[in-house]
Amino acid sequence: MEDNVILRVATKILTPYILLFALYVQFHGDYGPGGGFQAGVIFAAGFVLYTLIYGLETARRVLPLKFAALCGALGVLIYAGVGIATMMKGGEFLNYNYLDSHNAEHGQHLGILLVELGVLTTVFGVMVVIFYSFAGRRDIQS
Amino acid sequence: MLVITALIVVRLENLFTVAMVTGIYSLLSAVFFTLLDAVDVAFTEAAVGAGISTVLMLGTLSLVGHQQKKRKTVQWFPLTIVTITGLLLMYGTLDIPPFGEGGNPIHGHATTVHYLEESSHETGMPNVVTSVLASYRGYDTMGETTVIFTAMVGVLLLMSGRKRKPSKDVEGDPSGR
Amino acid sequence: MNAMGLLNYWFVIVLMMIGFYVLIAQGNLVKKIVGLNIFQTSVFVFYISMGKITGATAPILDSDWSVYSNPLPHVLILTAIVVGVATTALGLSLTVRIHEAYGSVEEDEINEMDE
Amino acid sequence: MMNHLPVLQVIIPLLAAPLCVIVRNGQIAGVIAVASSWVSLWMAWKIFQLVQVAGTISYNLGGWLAPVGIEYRIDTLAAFVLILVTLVGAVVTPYAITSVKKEIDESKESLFYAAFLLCLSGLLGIVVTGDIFNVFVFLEISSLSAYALIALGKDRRALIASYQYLIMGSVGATFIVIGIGMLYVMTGSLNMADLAILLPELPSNRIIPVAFAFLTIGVCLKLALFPLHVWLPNAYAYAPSAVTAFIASTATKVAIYMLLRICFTIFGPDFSFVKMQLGAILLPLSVIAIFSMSLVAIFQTNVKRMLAYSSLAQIGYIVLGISLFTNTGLTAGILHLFNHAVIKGSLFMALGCVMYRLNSVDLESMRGLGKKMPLTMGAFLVGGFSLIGVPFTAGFISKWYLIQGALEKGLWPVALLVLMTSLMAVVYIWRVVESVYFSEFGGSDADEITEAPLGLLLPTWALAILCLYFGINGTFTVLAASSAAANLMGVGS
Amino acid sequence: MTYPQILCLIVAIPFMGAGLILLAGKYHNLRDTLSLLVAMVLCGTVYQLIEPLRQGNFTQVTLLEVTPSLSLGLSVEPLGLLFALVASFLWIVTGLYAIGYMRGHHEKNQTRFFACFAIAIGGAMGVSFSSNLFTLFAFYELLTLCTFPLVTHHGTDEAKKAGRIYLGILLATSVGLQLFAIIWTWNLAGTLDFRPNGILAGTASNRVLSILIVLFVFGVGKAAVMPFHRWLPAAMVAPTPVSALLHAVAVVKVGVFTILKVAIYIFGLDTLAQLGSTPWLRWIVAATIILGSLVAFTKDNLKARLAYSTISQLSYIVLAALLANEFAIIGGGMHIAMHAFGKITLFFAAGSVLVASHKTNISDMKGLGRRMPLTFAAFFVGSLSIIGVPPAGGAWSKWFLGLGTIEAGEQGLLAVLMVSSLLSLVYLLEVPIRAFFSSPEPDQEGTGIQEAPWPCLLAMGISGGMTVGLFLFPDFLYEMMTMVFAA
Repeated sequence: MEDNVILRVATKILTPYILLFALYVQFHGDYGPGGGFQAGVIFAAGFVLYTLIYGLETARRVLPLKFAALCGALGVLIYAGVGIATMMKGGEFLNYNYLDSHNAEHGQHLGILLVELGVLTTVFGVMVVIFYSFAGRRDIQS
Repeated sequence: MLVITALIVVRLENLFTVAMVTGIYSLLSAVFFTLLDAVDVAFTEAAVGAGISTVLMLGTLSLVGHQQKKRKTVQWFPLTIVTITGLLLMYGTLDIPPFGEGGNPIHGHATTVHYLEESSHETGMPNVVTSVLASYRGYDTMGETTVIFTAMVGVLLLMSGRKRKPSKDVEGDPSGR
Repeated sequence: MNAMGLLNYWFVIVLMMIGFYVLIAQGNLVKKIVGLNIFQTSVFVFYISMGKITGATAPILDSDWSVYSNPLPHVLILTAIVVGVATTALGLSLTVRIHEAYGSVEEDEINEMDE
Repeated sequence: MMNHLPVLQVIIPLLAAPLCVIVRNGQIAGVIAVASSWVSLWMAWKIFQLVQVAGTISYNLGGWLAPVGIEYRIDTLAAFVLILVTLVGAVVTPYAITSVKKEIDESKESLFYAAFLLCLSGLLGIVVTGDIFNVFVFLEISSLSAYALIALGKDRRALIASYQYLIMGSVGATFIVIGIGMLYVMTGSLNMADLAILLPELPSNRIIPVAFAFLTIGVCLKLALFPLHVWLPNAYAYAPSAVTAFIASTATKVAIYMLLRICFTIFGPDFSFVKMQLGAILLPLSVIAIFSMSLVAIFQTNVKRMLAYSSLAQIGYIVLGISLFTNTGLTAGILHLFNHAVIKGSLFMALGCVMYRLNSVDLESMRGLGKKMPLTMGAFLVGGFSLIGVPFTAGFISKWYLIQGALEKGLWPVALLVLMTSLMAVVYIWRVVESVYFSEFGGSDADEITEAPLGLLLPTWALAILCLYFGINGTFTVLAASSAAANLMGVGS
Repeated sequence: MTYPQILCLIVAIPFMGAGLILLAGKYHNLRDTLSLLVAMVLCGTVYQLIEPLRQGNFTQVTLLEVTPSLSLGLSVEPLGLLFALVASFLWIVTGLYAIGYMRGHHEKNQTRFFACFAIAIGGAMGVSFSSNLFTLFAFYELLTLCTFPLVTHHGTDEAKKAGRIYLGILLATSVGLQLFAIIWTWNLAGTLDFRPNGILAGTASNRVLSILIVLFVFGVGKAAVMPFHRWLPAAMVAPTPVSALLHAVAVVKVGVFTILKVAIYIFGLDTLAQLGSTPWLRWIVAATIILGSLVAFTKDNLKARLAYSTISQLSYIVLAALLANEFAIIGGGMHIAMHAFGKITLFFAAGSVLVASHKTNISDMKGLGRRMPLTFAAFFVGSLSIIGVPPAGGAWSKWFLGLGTIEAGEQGLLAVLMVSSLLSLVYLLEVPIRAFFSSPEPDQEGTGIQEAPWPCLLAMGISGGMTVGLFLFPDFLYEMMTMVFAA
């Protein structure tokens, strides 16, 4: 597939839109279906497509495995970090009301946004790592 | 429809086809979810069940081969267990609250009422699923994120690094099991 | 209505049991995971079914609607789906490793090798 | 920060896990793991003290009152199990630092610690939570990491063992989910305390018993009660040493804790034991488990496998105590839950030391090891005696209470069986002792075998000493167990 | 030093001694001296307890509480003190003997031997001063475990096999029956303390208590009531000092001592006498007395013969407990001491023969008495005590036992005692008679067999002398035993 010009071009055009759609899913989650998890999957799917067309080598240059794994870990840290932050501010763990000392609803908004970001980061990182691992196994095997 | 697809999965021996049919199964259930008003779930099932799982399945098959060994068609012991379990479930569902009625306990419970009535001003989110997911039960979602992360750690532990020589009894008991 | 609803649940149960059967009866390690997937997905359908209210809409608040299906099962199932895919990923990577170590993914062959 | 202890208990190891992945250095990750597990132990101790003073602690996550939000609820039993899990964690992590170097690729060390910490925090999460679906989530965290950890064993059979465990574990988890769903559909609640109030109010129906059955079977799969135990022996036998020590002493124990929660807290003792007659089902099963698994253990030549079968028998003892459904029986069950974890921990860690030097834990290859590795085998001896139930070891006290419980119910054949199977434990432990102490060393590389390094010995002995300590001064464990038991029994009445 | 402290010290001394012996392991002379010294210190300390007890001081010490209901406690009572005195005194004698024997016989692992020996004595001390059944059981098991290395001392396959039988029977009976009985007792009485007149009276039906006493009698495997007697002959593979002290004194006496204690302080004599199972239990025990004697007859190996003689003699004491009256108990308690001194003398003699001539079979000992006159003289004295004729101590205990049977109205059992005495007369006296009066086999002429090393002879002299001494001055024993009922 790596030699097919049409696919390569199409992928090049499509990838940004897929990523953009992922972001839409992420931020539209408040109003419609969607959220961090779905966005993360789509984000990863975009990347998987890229990998399929351009090959594992190229993809890993763009996004090294280490970095993807880092994303996976970082997301959990972000999520739990929000919880720690609310605790620091005097609320219970993950009580977003305390994130904004004036307006509880703002706090909720911010909190949900942040944790969804955490989910997105983790899911994206994990999906890419898993995909890399399966795709890369053949090289290791031979 | 779903039942037919599931049965196909049981019968098929070419695992590639199985993987694809499983994907279809996921998509069908996603449709079903939409019919049942669970749009978020449908979205996720489509992305995960039909997408990620299928890709993983195909990836695995390309590594391990895709033809299943032919074997005895029906195995009675598992079938008995399955039948008993199924009958038990059916027995239980005889008393389940009627499908689709608003007066069922789960809809009347304080939790649901709270979510539907208070969430808009407590969290400011019109999508109740999101507000429940991220705020009311945000801790579950953190757990969920951790589960995914755990899967990553597990897959990395298993799949990275050099391949080990297939060897039996590097150590352990020579008598086997 | 009640009979129809019950039928709905029973279909789900049949699905579950098909998955369960594949899971415990099949000797192919990949197919077992497929069975697990079917099993779990049917459980998801079971959950979502109980959240449904006839004539209601998805729980996205909107001034046009007053009856919404129960959001809580949806949330639970979102989590469960994620758990499911995590299990699948781990199970499949184990399968790959088993194939590398034994050269087979058929349970009986593997057991023979370890006898 | 003190009022946040319940959540910090789970969050600290959970946060430490991604940190381990980020640092990517095995050494630093090891230090993180040790530090966080020690902090966990300290917190568990603080929580225990708090519960002693203030009674059941409740913590509302996200600030949402239960049942709207998720609630953490810690009573005496939970605090006691917390201590157990964190104690084993705190001992095994330093042990892992040395043992992992030998058994696992250097590049994977940090990931190993991450998985280990995830397993720890998953188990802790199950214990503290008061929300039944949250149980499932944390159950999966601990299970998934356990599958991965077990698969790291050097023998290729570890992979199969892990796969088997994964399948059985997932079936168990799915059964639990089905059970939760049925409870939810009848009540609309996921909060355990709320369920406990709502369930008795329901009119008599057929779905709640079915839900009960599914939850119980699911949990019994996890706790490896006969005949749902087939995954366990291989998993324990082929996992890396540190993993076996940790999982053997905690995972099944937490599953038993879940069983207690389901039977006593959610459904209430009246429903579980009077209406559903759970005792009548668990009692024969546990008796069969105790007897048959002890018998199988006698014929094992791989000592790790032998101990795995012995674990199955010991799980039988614990369940037996629970099934008696009396204060004493329950005390005995909870007590043995704690003591057995300490005992098996020390035994498996001692075997890990042997593995470290010999690369084998075969009865044949351990001949004459008593002279070569006196400290290691000393710890093994202490653990072994405790397993048998020699006086002044932890095992004696729990068996004492167990037999008391059986006698109180007039089940003297059961009491006798417990003693008889103790004798079977004598036989299998004695096989090791005889091979180790009263045989000549058989290996060829006699000079190379020396005492295990201090990094392994210290943690091993820490648990071995605890085996003795809780046998000599059982006041702490007995009081904690009996107050937890009284707490559980009192819920329904 | 206060009274409770002395009590704790007594149990601690042997263990500390074991530690010292291990430390001094490399220096053989120092080690052996230490072993003797510790034994003397112990005996001296136990002696200190006599006066306070006479003044009625029954202080109890709780060492630690294992759980709120189980505690490790020590206390002094006359029977226990009597046993402790015998055991600790004989430790000195045996220690002396063992030095001669182990060196003369060039045994391996002597340090392990002496250390385990000391621990075993510690176990015996613990049993004799235990204030409740739990403590007793704990030390009882300790004794079982720490004597295992002594039994398998030679490390041969035969020794290991014997060790397995030893451990198997003792553990199986103690865990399977005795512990069960103990827990049941706790379940009924709510306590395990030894109390005058017992704790079980009126707690359960006659039938339950009847079962309980059966459990105790057979559960105390160390008392070697048939059919759980096999371990005792098996243990004879051990070096002779082990057989002497442990299998004639400490281990087996711990067994019968336990039964006496259970009878007196757990059941209470009155309760015990009324139980439905007591009469036929007496006859089972009587059967052991006779059968043990008969089997002893058939054994040509001297140690094996002594072992079966021990089995028979132990049942005297068990019988005393089951007769459950004052005379019988006095006789039983005295027999602990009398049989101990007599039997240890016999074992010493047997060991001396082995060291000096490497002979184990009685048929080979023809004429040996001319070369080893002291040894066989001692054997003769010991035999008299076992048979129960003056001027040896055994006469007194048998006298009281006989009174006990009459008191209980069991004249048949009196006959059993008589027959058994006659039997022992024959099988024991055969040995010195052969040694002194048969002419030696021709090939033994001039092999240069001499008396055993002097420590052996000295030890034998002391124990033989004490056997006679106890006949002349039995007052102390009698005083102790009557104090049991004074309390």
